[in-house]
Amino acid sequence: MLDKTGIAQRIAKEVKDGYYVNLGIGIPTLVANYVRNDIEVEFQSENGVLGMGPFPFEGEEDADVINAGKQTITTLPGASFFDSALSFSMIRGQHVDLTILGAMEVAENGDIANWKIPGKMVKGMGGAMDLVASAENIIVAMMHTNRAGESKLLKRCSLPLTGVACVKKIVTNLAVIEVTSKGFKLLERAPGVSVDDIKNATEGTLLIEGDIPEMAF
Amino acid sequence: MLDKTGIAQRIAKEVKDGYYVNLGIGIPTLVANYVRNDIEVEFQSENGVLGMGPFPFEGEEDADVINAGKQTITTLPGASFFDSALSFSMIRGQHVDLTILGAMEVAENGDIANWKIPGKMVKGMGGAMDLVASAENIIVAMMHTNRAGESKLLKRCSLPLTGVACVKKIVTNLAVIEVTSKGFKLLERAPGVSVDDIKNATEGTLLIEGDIPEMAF
Amino acid sequence: MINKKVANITEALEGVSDGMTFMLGGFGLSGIPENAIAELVKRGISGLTCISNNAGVDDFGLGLLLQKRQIKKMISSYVGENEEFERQMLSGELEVELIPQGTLAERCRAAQAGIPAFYTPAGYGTEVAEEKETREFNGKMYVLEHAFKADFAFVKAWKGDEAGNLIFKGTARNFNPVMCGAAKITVAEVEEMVPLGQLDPNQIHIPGIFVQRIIQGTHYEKRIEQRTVRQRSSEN
Amino acid sequence: MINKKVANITEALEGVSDGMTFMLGGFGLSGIPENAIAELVKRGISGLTCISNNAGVDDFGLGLLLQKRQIKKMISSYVGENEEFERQMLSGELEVELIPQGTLAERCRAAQAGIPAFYTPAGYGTEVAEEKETREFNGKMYVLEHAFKADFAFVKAWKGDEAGNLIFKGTARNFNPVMCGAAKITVAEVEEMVPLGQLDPNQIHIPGIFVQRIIQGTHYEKRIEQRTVRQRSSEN
Repeated sequence: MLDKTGIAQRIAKEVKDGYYVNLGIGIPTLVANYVRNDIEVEFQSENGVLGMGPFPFEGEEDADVINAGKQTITTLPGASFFDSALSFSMIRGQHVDLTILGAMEVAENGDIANWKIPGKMVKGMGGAMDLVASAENIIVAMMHTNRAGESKLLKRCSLPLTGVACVKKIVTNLAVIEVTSKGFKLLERAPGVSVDDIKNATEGTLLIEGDIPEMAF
Repeated sequence: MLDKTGIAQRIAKEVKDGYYVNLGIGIPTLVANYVRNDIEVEFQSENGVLGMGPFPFEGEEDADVINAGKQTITTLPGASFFDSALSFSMIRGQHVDLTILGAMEVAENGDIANWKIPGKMVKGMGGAMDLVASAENIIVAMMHTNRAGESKLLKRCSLPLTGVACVKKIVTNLAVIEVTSKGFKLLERAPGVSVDDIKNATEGTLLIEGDIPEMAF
Repeated sequence: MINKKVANITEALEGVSDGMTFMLGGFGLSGIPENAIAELVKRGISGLTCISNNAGVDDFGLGLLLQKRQIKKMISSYVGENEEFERQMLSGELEVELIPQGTLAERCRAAQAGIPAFYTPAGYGTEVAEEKETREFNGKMYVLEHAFKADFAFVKAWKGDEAGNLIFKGTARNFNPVMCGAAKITVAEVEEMVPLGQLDPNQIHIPGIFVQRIIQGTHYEKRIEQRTVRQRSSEN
Repeated sequence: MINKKVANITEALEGVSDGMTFMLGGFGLSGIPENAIAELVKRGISGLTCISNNAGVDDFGLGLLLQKRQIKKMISSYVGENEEFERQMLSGELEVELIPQGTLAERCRAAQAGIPAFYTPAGYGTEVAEEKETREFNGKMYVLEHAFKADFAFVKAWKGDEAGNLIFKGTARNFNPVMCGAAKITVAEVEEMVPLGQLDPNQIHIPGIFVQRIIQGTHYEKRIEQRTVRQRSSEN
């Protein structure tokens, strides 16, 4: 079974040379730490920066240089700042190659819910609705089950949707899953996790074809 | 009777303190020369400059600093350059206070035609359609009649329209005219021009109420 | 040049009153119009509708207006990090309209640009598209969204001049430029007011035509919401 | 950083072919992609649709492509100052779609921004709105306009770096920024290629994400269309 870092590490393998990538808050933010050094990738944050670098050294934080998670950041040579309209031109206009974000629920048709629990929690969708409605390549990073042990990979989402039929791939603590027209297709198992473990933790249709390899890092 | 310079001079009186003004090609461009020195006005050109100054001194022309008439210009302190989308945000968003442009024909309901003579001349509308569809304050600068001596102030335009019911005021070589819901209202006569002269040169409905004063400069 | 400079924040906010709709720049606490918010709190006007990407934190930014119950309705994309906000919203005291962040930006930009409405894919098939017109273009579904209407836009810039020209810094830029000229009156506060002619005309982010009033701001706190650092010993 | 630099104009134009639709920056002869146009003339590809505010003059800019009959259709706002253009248009050899300048800019920007369509007041009640959907918003009539679709955008900037970041100069900016990312492939040519990191991140007009290929341009003529000057003896 993977921890959050492990999920981030596995997703980092999906990041290809020449990609512009938008990372959501939480696990997705960690992905930046594990991208190979020999490829060129630029990270975009929807609050208005392209070419994000690592967190600043202590004492070098700048209140005017943050990411969408409101964390202080740095920029790399070649970076740029821009306004929110141009930022979403990048996103809506499909100039960003890969979007990695968290979710509360994903349905087997690719629907995603991650912004609202009616009557309980309403933080808002931020840029997530724009991202999932626009991106051609969306990977969800999340735990396979919620705190109550219930599956987050469902036949249909029960929570208000963020986007419809948009998720292409899911990486959880248990598995790598591709969203296909027939349901969740199991691609890889996490180390030490059996196909049955994944089956038990998946409410939606799980397609298992042939031997399912263990994730390699 | 006024010459082109005279028309420009008379229109300059319509330019008020604090106005952002867009000047069309031809007579309108001359207006800038006659605006009072004791008021603050900024000239916008739709190709992407606000705060235009006079033409450059010989030898100081810059191919990268022109107006919408493709003339070399200068800028004043406080000027700015911007792209065509933001330029038309200024125009369409009604941030420009006054638009002065030429016309081939104006109708008594405020319709204007100035971009095309079917089968003969098709230079295009440039920014004129955006300007007349957006501006709340449009003054037309033109000769009262065309080269053939025919009136350019008509009941209805015969040429393809640039905009509908948008012209507010017309300054010609003969008169200052306001466009009202009842037709062309004569406000002022050019020096040495009689009301009958104007009547004869106006095809559209001309409203004459009381004594018509001669223009003052 | 047309002079937009006003003497102080009192003059800058002349005309604000109960029940108005305001746009406020900023993302989180970065680039928020601190002086305008402080003055709004001081004046105690209420029943406000605020269009702002976020709602501040409990004791800073728009949180200060929420504490005093001056806000009737928030139009935002993300309102986490604020307990008082969540309490007022869940209890129904505060009306909240949550909309996608890109749609929020584009509805401001549409108001600035004289575009009454546009189509966006964001939110299609979700509750934010309920009761909205949807339409297919090139095989994909889109939602019709309208330009915002607001009485005042309060923005904060890094540098400005008396002509109202503005330059922003880093990610404190965010929604500030797209709100300029998107309301009837735009009030800009700047960290540094520079002499006319000092800003390079090529490098002005927002030309003064979009700004009605500009002031030299004071006492900027520029609070950091999530101070994240790395150790000097670490790689990189 | 993702490196967008290509060695020369031949490489920059790889993939262009007969019958394609191109966007070309520039206003009059200011800010036009001189190197790209020269290469298109050299390659002799034809049947082109060109989206460009103007059509050059007889012997420069897009006029060079017109002379060689490489253009099938022009989409522009203003095409005066070009006799060969007028001749081809009036004789029917050249297809011409004239659209309002602001609409031209916004249709490029819409393509860049993933907005499939928007409403504008420009052209309502005129022949440019014929067969287009019109609609009332707040008592005023608007026309529905769509994002452009193009294969290549050719733009010209002042400075750029290998990440594709661009800075424009003066009114040579015009349509260039709004065409970046508005076509499948955007090719930027720059007067000066600067080392990565030399451009201030605050001052970049177009981030490299909108640009697929960038080259150091050569032999810029930068012709002036209307050289207007004042006498040193005059007032002012």
